[in-house]
Formats: sequence, structure tokens, C-alpha cells
Amino acid sequence: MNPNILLIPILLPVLAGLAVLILPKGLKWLKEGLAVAVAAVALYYAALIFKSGGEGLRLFVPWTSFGINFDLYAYHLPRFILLAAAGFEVLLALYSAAFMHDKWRSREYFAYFLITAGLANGAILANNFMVLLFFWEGLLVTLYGMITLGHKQSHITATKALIISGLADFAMILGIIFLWSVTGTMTMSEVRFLEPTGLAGAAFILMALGAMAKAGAMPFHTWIPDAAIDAPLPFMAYLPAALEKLLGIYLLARISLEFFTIHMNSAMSIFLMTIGAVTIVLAVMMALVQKDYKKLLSFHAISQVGYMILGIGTGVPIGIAGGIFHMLNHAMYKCTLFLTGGAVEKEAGTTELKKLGGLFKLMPITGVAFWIAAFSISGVPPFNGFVSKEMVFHGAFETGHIIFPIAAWIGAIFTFASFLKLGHSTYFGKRSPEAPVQNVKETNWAMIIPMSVIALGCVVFGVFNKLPLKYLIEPVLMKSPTMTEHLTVPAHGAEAVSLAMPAPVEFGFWHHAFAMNWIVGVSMACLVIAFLIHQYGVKKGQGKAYLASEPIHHLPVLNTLYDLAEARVFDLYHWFVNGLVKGGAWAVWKVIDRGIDAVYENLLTFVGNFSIKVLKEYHNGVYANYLSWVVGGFALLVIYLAVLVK
Amino acid sequence: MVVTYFIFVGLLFFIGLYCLLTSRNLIKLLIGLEIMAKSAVLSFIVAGWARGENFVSQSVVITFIVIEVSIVAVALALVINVYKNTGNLDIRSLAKLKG
Amino acid sequence: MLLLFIIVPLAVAALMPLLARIWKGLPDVLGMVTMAFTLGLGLYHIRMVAAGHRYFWDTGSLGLPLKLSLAMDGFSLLLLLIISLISLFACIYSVNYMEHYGAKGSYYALFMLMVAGMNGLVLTTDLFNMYVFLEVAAVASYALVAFGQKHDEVEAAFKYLMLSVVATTGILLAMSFVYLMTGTFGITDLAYAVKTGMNAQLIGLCLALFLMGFGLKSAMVPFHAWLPDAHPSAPAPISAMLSGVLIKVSGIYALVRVVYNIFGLPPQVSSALMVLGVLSMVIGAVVALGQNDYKRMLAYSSISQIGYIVVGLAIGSPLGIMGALFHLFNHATFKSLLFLNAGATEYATGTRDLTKLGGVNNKLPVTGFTNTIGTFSIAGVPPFNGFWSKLIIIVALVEANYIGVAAIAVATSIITLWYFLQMQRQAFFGKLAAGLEKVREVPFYMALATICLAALCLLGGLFYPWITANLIQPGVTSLSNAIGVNSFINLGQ
Amino acid sequence: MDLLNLILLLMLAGFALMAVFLKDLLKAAISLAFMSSLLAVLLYRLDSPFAAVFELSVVAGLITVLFVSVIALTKEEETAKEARWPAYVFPLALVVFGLIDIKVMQSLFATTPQGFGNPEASFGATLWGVRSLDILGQIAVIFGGVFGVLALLREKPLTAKQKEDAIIAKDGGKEKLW
Repeated sequence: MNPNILLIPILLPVLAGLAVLILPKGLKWLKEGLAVAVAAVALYYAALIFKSGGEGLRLFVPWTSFGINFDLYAYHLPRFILLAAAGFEVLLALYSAAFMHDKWRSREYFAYFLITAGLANGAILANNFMVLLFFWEGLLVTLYGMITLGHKQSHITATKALIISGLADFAMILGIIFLWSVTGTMTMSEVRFLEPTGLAGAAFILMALGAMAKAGAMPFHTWIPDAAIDAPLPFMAYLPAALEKLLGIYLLARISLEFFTIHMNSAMSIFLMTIGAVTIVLAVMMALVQKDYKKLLSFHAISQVGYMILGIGTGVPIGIAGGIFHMLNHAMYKCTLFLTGGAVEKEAGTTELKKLGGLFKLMPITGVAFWIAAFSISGVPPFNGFVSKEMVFHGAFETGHIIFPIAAWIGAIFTFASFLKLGHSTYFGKRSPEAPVQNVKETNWAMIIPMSVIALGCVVFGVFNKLPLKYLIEPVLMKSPTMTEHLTVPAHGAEAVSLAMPAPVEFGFWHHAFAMNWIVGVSMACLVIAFLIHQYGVKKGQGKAYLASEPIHHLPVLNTLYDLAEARVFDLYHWFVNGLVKGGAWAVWKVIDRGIDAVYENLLTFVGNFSIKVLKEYHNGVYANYLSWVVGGFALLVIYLAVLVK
Repeated sequence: MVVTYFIFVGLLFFIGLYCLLTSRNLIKLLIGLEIMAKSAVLSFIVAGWARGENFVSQSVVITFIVIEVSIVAVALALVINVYKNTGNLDIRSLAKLKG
Repeated sequence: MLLLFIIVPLAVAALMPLLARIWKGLPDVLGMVTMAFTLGLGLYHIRMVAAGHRYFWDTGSLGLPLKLSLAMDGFSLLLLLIISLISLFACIYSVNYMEHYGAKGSYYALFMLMVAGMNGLVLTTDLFNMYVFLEVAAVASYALVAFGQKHDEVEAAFKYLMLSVVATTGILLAMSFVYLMTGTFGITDLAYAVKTGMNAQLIGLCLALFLMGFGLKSAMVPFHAWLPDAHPSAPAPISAMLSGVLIKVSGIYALVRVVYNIFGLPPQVSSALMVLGVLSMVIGAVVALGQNDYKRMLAYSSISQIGYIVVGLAIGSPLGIMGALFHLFNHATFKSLLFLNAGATEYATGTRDLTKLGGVNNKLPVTGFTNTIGTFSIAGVPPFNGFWSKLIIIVALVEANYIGVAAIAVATSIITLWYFLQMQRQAFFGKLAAGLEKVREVPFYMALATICLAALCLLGGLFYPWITANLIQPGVTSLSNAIGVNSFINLGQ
Repeated sequence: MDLLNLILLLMLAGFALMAVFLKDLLKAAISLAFMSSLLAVLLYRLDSPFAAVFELSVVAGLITVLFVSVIALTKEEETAKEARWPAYVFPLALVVFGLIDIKVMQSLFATTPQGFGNPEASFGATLWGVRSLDILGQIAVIFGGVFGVLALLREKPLTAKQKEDAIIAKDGGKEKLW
């Protein structure tokens, strides 16, 4: 196959995006049609590239000196990610066409959308660090642009996103430069299995930080919940939920599987796993207390990154496979969730939970899609999230540090609890009297198709999990030299799955690793705990409505008994959930999340202001003062250059 | 001895610099500038004299004197403008641009 | 041929006040034509210079006894192109902008003299001659800074003059010492003579004097204090010329010629330059963060960006020099663009106080758009040109094991992004400030100049391989040959 | 060391001090002129007659005239009053600097190389031949000075507001300036 084909998924969307910018305003549906068509063509070529097989396609154009070449290389991992990204681009283009059609500055939105798609494809295919950086940094601009499209004050959030992402990207640039000074090559495929020690270790940490920040891990996450409110909704499904996860985890996978060797329980492995576990727990606790559809989802988008980082960080084959599979699954169900959020926002007019309720009958397809995705993200069998999460649990357990699987399970409990809350309050119960739109209808086909396709995918990938594992994940890992060369088979009894062994084992997770495994049992127990917590919560929260519908409840004696019981339950619940969990969650929210914000916003500003004030005072406009600086500087130079000379 | 001349070159440069650092009157500042220029002239001529190659140093000095006149002329035009704007010749009134 | 670079602007300058009386529009046309001519002349030389050829011209060809010569290598050509390019756009911009200042004849005459001086400085092979042309450009720039004749302008020009003169006297003293010891002014001869015939302490004193002098001209901290006054006070096209070109030609270029080509970049000078560069980088950026005046903020940002260039040059590795020269080129484009935009904003709204501006993006679409491009370029956002040069400098720093400095450079570029976004938000986005309802877009020629420069920023980023290969690389070659070896074979015979 | 040259150098420094510390600007300017004249004599004695002539005519003559005329232009009102402390601090600073100066210069210029004599037969050949590009620079810098002075001493341009007012007064504001 001609390697020039690699240029199509990059150039076509970018050119189309520029074309959209200059299209005349009057043409209805043209920009939307163009976006969908271009995304579809890009998907076709991505599929072609995926099918190319073998050692992959490589496009190499010498560019300038110092080893900087225009170098694209589609081998196993990139072409898999490219296919996934292209798939999401098509579905989201379709969805955006419906959602953004009549919105403010929609032309710019579609231009940014297409350019983002092209740049992301470029970043996936890049095989030279400079080329990677070029596309990677270019995404910052479209990120900024897309967030500003939300409403008139969105630029504040956009600036925040830009500065935080920029900070992380600069960390990555430094990491890349360190790596370059270690290896002496800018070509990514030539960097192989370094031991992360010394300068290379610094490079690993910096690059991993950059990649994880792209995926939205803590502490680089704070812009995502703000963007959930301020940015247009398809943006949330497109960038933070889908593309940025794909890109960030893709790069993290390359860093930890190809560029470096991560041994199980090495310092780097612990570093990654710690970030993963902390992200899971903190973000899910923040998600639990949110009262807005989109904001709750956005915190889960952060929390789920933790599972992927944890999985990859384990350094155990099953964990790594689970992390990458979870990335794919997460992109699918989180996309669906955001899309249902968009549908709810468009049809019901709000995303505040207290103003929603009883939508399941009115929007059945959206509701079903939501519940499928919610069960997926919570790890309910047989949906796809269950499989990948179990693999991550296994991997984490195999490292021997029990704290990491426990953190992951805690995450699972609250994930399910918060989705029960979200689903219950949105789709069941009664219509809220405060609801802004009373006659809610099912949303239109252009929005239904993407969400139902992806939701269906969640089911398919869960039930027939061998399919994606065998055809998508396995080739990535099995054919990658990493797996056969450096990952050792973990010594963990019968459950150990050896990826180093060829085909017969075939990732047979479902039967011998999962079905009769106590780890699965613990996970199921987590789901039950979550359900119970939810029931307590519902009883407490909706107590009055519930009691009012029950006439028996008003009987004098029973009433007192109920009240007493309820009070005890309340106390228990309050002590456990409100006191510990909710209080803890609020504390985390206040201290960690807003604390990081405070560092970004206040501390930096304060330090800046202080030095600015001092320096400005010295520039006082007095000529003699300025001249004395010159003379003083000259004196120091003379002392250094003439007196101290050997 | 060449050294003696260069000691005076340094001295004149110092006197000019001292004048620039401490004077308040703009014309005094220009006088300080002139004194510094003289030290440069003396330095060049002494250099040529010491080497016994005084043609090049002289032509350099002549060029420098022409430049000096131009600078002083522009500087004096600036002084007149300052005077028109502020009504005095105090360098302390020229501290509006700061920060 | 090379003499034309000096003679043509000089002749135009001499005739300008006379021609201005013939027809009012003549100075504008003549200025643009002259600059376009020198630009064309520069472009004509690119191909051969990129192929390694060097051009010479000497006084012998005028029938005079041969001695003083002009020469052009890659570094000179790069600077010549920058001068012509930015001057051309500044001239285009001046057509409308300088209307209300009056005395266009004098203005263009001084402008042309400044260009002639800079061209001469870049082409000459003689140290004292370099000083002479430096003063030509400087005298013209003093008058141009004070061209508005109001208090701010005059104050700035006076301080600029008085500080510059100290610097140039220092340079002169150093030259006289060098002459005493070596008996020559030609850069080629000097490089040889310095190596053989000067004691180390005298070299140290001369280097300190040169560093102070050219450091003041290029506004390195702590010699920078004149720049935040002078650059904002000048008329906008002159600000663009000063910040975009003059500090680089009379500061960086001259410094590099002396330090690299005569003294061969001794390690002490390299570390001194590194300290000066880092100081400039950080202090310029921090103070810029606290400015409310748009142009003053840009001026401090110039100090910061000069810091990047100096740091790149201080490394002395080919990659470092490439980063520095590329950043020099890029800074010329985006800083002139931003200064012209600041002028356009002031022209349209009557103020450049950021707190009084706001939401003018809707009223000034062209200016707002080009300003955004300038912001992205200077902040180092791809695919604009500033990204590549900053990246190369940082890469070079790490490669040369200056990891701390690299981290500072990265942090500074974040601060840069920060204050430019702050400026964008205050001035261009958000709600329209009170009193700006009747603001209209600037006239055609001003908009044209800014659009051209914005396009240049974008093209510079997209075609950066071509630029580095054809414009920057010859300069890098001619400079890196000079390091350490001290045998200067690039200029003169 | 020629004794007369030493005396000339000392007088040079003395007049420089007078030019700096005399309160009357006119007297200071005249001290500067004396200093230039003495420098011219010194240059003559250092085998540099052409430079001496230039120093005498241009610096002692032309620049002094410029100074005096500007002083006369600005004399009417009380100009800046000098601070007193510089004159008291100066002797100390002079002694400190003088010691450093003597030490430094002695170490730097203890031996100076002897050249090979003048390369050209005449001064004219040197100036017009060897340094011909300097002449070009001189022409340019003279232009710079002249145009600079012309530009700076032109009638002050009207501000935008004044000009607008003038136009409004003339044609009732039909032509908008900005």
C-alpha cells in the first residue's frame, strides 16, 4: 500500500476545516454535511490503514537537519488508535451536525472540529517527536477555540484550559528533549526499552505527566468540570471524553511499553499506579456530590482515567491490556453518556438534576442508551466496562500492593452509586415541577444514531469480549515486541495469564480467569454495596414524597415507629454517608480540587504580583538610577572578565 | 610614558561619568558627555602616537568629532524641546515614564 | 553591488526634504520603493549565499587605494533581509499613521538614514566603521523617538541618548585599546592580531566594554532601562523598527561580530552572556506581566525575547546559534506586528491603556485578528513561527547541559503566554469598553501592513524548514566557524 | 615623559573639573571650550596636527557656540539647581578611582607594541583612501544631525483634538479626521 495514504486522515480534515471557515454563511447544512462526509472518508482510510497489516506503513520525508524529519508510521498501536479516533469522529460529527446546527458561531465549531480531527490523527501517526509536538501543540489552539464557543464568558475557562494544558505540554517538551539528549534520536520508533533511571527517568516522568494531563489525570484536571459547564456539549464528548483520552493513554502506552521498560513494582510503576489510584478515588468522590448532569459526567471522565493509568502502570500484561481496553471502552460509554446529556439538555432544557426526572418514558431510546453506558462505566456484567475493569483489578492485584485494588474497588462502589443517583433522578421518579420544558419529546435521529451505535458497541464488546481483545487489543500487544521481549510472566498461580505465550491462551479471561474468581466476587459485592448506599440515599432524600404516597405511613403508631427507625437509619446513614463519605468528598472537593485551582490562580498571581511590584518600583524613571545600573553591570563584568581571568 | 596618558584617559572618563551620575541640569549632563568624548579622543591619539602610526588614528578622530557634533546638536535640540515642554532643565522633571 | 544597500537609502534620505515639497505623496511612494528595492536586492543574493558564496566589495573598485571593504555572508544577509522587510512594512504603515504628525519629509529622511546606517553596520568589515554606522542609525533613532515632540517622547529620547552615549564611548575606548595593541581595525586582521598580541586582562577589559556597549544597545538587563521608555514613546512604525530591527542590528549583530568573530567566544564571555540572557528573559517577562500600557508591555517583552536570543548565542553550539538566529528573525516579524497593532489600536481608540480598552475585537476585526496571530507567535503556539525557534533554543540548552536554564526558558514562555492572553482578554475580547462605540477599523495601508506581517508569522511557521535551510543555516555556518578557532575567515580576505 | 605634556594633562583634568562643578552654566561651557583648546595643543604635541585642528575648530568652536546659544535660549528662568553633595563626595571618589586607575593602567599598558609606521605616504591618502567608508558614514551622520535638528525644532504639530477643533471651526466638522 502506498504510504502516502497516511496523509489523507491528516490533511483532509484540516483542509476541510479551513474550507468551512471561508464557506459563505448562507449555505444551510453544507458545513454539517462536509464535516460528516470528511469524517466518514477519514474513517474509510483509517480502516484501510488498519487492515494494511504487517509491519505497518511508514511515510518518511527528510525535513531539516538535527534529525527532525516528517515521519509518519502506522504500525499496530497507532493504527488501532487511529481507527478508534476516526470512528468517534464520524459519530460525533453526525451528532454535532444535529446539536450545533443552529448554535452561536457554529461555523467556527465545525472548522475547529475538523482541524482537531486532522491534528489528532497526525499526533497519532507521528513517528518523530517534533512532528508529534507540532500536532500536539496545535490541538491546544483548537481546544481553546472550541471552549470559547460555549457562551460569551467561556474564554475564562478556555484560558484556564490553555494554561493548564500548556503547562503539561511544556513538561512533555522538556521530557522529550531529555529523552533526545539520552538517545540522540528524534525518531520515536528508534527509542526502545530504556531503563528509566537518571535523566531518562526524569524524561519518563515528564513525558508521562504530559500524556496523563492530556488524558485528564489529576492534578491537571481542573479545567474539565468548568468546561463541562462553559463549553458546547459535543465538545465534551469529543475532546475530554474521547479524543484526549485516546491520545493521552496512547502516548502513555507508548512511553511505558515501548520507550521505557516498566518492571512490575519498580519505582516508575508505583509512580504511575499511585497517580492512577489517587485520581480514581478523589475524582469519584467529587463526582458523587455533583448535582449537575454534565459536571457529574466530567468528574467521572477524570476518575476513569485513573483505571487506565493504574492498568498500564501495573507493568503486568493483563493490567496493561486492561488499561488499553478500558481506554477504548471508556471512550465509548463516556461518549454515550455525554451524548445522552446533550440530548437531555437539548430536549429538557436543563441539566440540573433537581429539575429533571421521569424522562425514561418520554425519551426511551436515550434512556436505554444511558443505562447501558451507566452499567458499563460501573462495571456491571456483561457490559464492556466490566471486562476491562476486571482486567485492571487483576493486574493491580498481581502487583502485590493490596492498596491499589482496594482503591479501584472503592472507585467502583462510588461510580455505581453516583450513576444510580444520576439515572434515578433523571430518568425515573416524577417530572420535577421546576422543569423548564414540560412536553419533552424523544430527540432527533441524527443524535440518536450515534448514541445507540456506541451503546450497542458497549454491549457487543462486553458480551463478545474475545472479539475486541483478540482482534484489537491482542495484535497491539502481542505483535509489539514489548510483550514478548521484556514483560515477564507474573508469578501468580493459576490466574496468571501469559501474554508471552502464543495463540492458544488467547486472552481467555472470561472462563478461567474471571468466572470463578474471588476478585470478580469482590467486584460484585461492590456493586451491591453501591446499590444499598443508593437505596439509603433515596430513602433519605426522597423520604417525604415516598411517605406521602403511602397512606399507611400516616397511621399514628406506625408513624412514630417509622420515624424512629428512619431516624436511626438516618443517623447511620448520616454518620456513614454524609459524615464520612459526603463530608470527605466535600473536603476533597474543597481542599484538593479548589486547592489546586488556588495554586493555579492565587498563588502564582501572588508571587507574580509581588515580584512585579518590586521590579516596577526599581524602574522609577530616574536617569541617574538607570545609569548606575549600567555602571554597576559594567563593574561586575570587568571584575569577572578582566580581574578573575586566569 | 604611555601609561600616564591612559591614566588620564581613565580619569577624564571617570569625571564625565561622575558628572552624568550626579548633575541635575541637562546642559551639565551634556558637558559630562563631552568630557567623556574627550577621553576617547585622547585615547585614540595616544594609541596612534605610541604606535607611530598616527594617520589612521587621526582620521578616526576626525570622524568621531563629526559624529560628536551631530549627537550634541540633536541632544541640544532635545534639550530645547524639554524646555518647551517642562519649562525648566531639571533632569528630575524627566521621571514621568516609570514602572 | 553591496554599496547600493547603503548609498540608495542615503541618497533618498538626502533628497527627501526637497522632494517632499514637489508632491505631498512623494515621500510615501519613495520610501516604499526604496525599501522594496533593498528587499529585492537582498532576495537576489539569497541563492548564492545559501550555497556558501560570499560577496565582497572594496574601495578599490572606486579607483581608490584598496583598503576598506564591504562583505556579505549568511549572517549579514539575514540581517539585511530583516531590515528591508520590516522597514518596508513600517513604510506602508506610515502612509496613514504618520499623517497627523506632519513633516513627513523629515520623517522619511530620518527613516532612510536609520536604514542606511543599519545596512552599513551589517555590511562593513571594519570595527570603527561599524561604530560609525551604528551612530548614524542611533542619531536618526534619537530624533525619530522624539518625533512627536511631546513630553513623553522627548523625555524618552533624552534618556535614550544619554545612556547610549555612555555605551558608545565605552565601545570607542575598547576600540582604541584594541588599536593600540594590534594596529588595525579590520575584523579579519583583528581576529589574528588579538590572538597573537594582547594580554588576557586587556582582552577582558575590552570584552567588558564591548559587552556593556552592545549590551546597552540590545537592551540586556541591567543595561535595558532606556528601552521601556523609548520604544513605547516613538511613533508606532518607529517602535516596530526599533524593537524589531534596531536593537538586533546595533546590539546583537555587532556584539556577535565582535565576540564571535574577533574574540572567538571565550568561555567566560559565554557564561557572562548566559547570565545576562537569563536575567533579561526573566525580568523582562515578569515586569511585562504588570504593565497596563500596551506598548510598554511589548517593550518589556522585547527585553525578554532578546534574552532568549542571547541565551541561544551564549550556548555557542550550532543548534543554539540556529535557534538564536531564527528567533531573531521571528521576533522581528511578530514584535513589529504587535507594535503596529498597538499603534493601530491607539490610532482607532485614542488610548493604549489596557484597562480602558475592551471588546475592540468586534470593532477592529483586522487588527484583532492579526493581533491574535502575533500573540500566538510570540507565545510559541504552533504552527506559528515563534514555536519553532523557542523550541530549538530550549533543545539546544538541554543538549548543552544547561538544564536549569532550559527550565527557566520554559517557565518564561508560560509567563509570556500568560501576559499576552491577559492583554488579549483585556483589550480585544470581552465587553466593549465605554466610550469606544464609534471606533472604526484603521485605514487601508495600516491594515495592509499588519496583514502582511501576520501572514509572514504564519508562513514562517509553516515553511520553517525552508527558512532555516536557506536563510538561517548560512548564518549559523559563518558564526560557528568562528567559535574557538579565532581564525576569522568569513569576512574580508 | 614630556613635562609639558604632563602639565597639559593636569590642566585638562582641572578644566574638566571646573566644567563639572562651576555653578554658572556659561562659565562651565567656557571651561569646556578651554579644555578642548588644551586638548588640541596636546594632540598637536602628540604628532597629530590634523586632529588638533579639527578639535580646535569644531569642538572648541562650533560645539561651544551651540552650547552658549542653547544656554542663552533657556537662561531667562531659574534652571535646575545642582545638589551640593557631589562636590563634597567627589574628592573621595576621585582618590579611590585614581588609585584603581593607576594600578589598572600600569598593568595593562606597561608594554605597548611599536607599529610599522604609517601605511600611506600622506594623511590625505589615509583619510580618503584607507578610511573612505568612514567618510560615507560622516556624510550620513551629518545628514542625521541636520534632519534631526530640523525635525525636532519644527513647529509643534497640532494634536488630534486641536486639529479636529480647527476643522470643525473651518467647515463645521464635515470632514472627519480620524
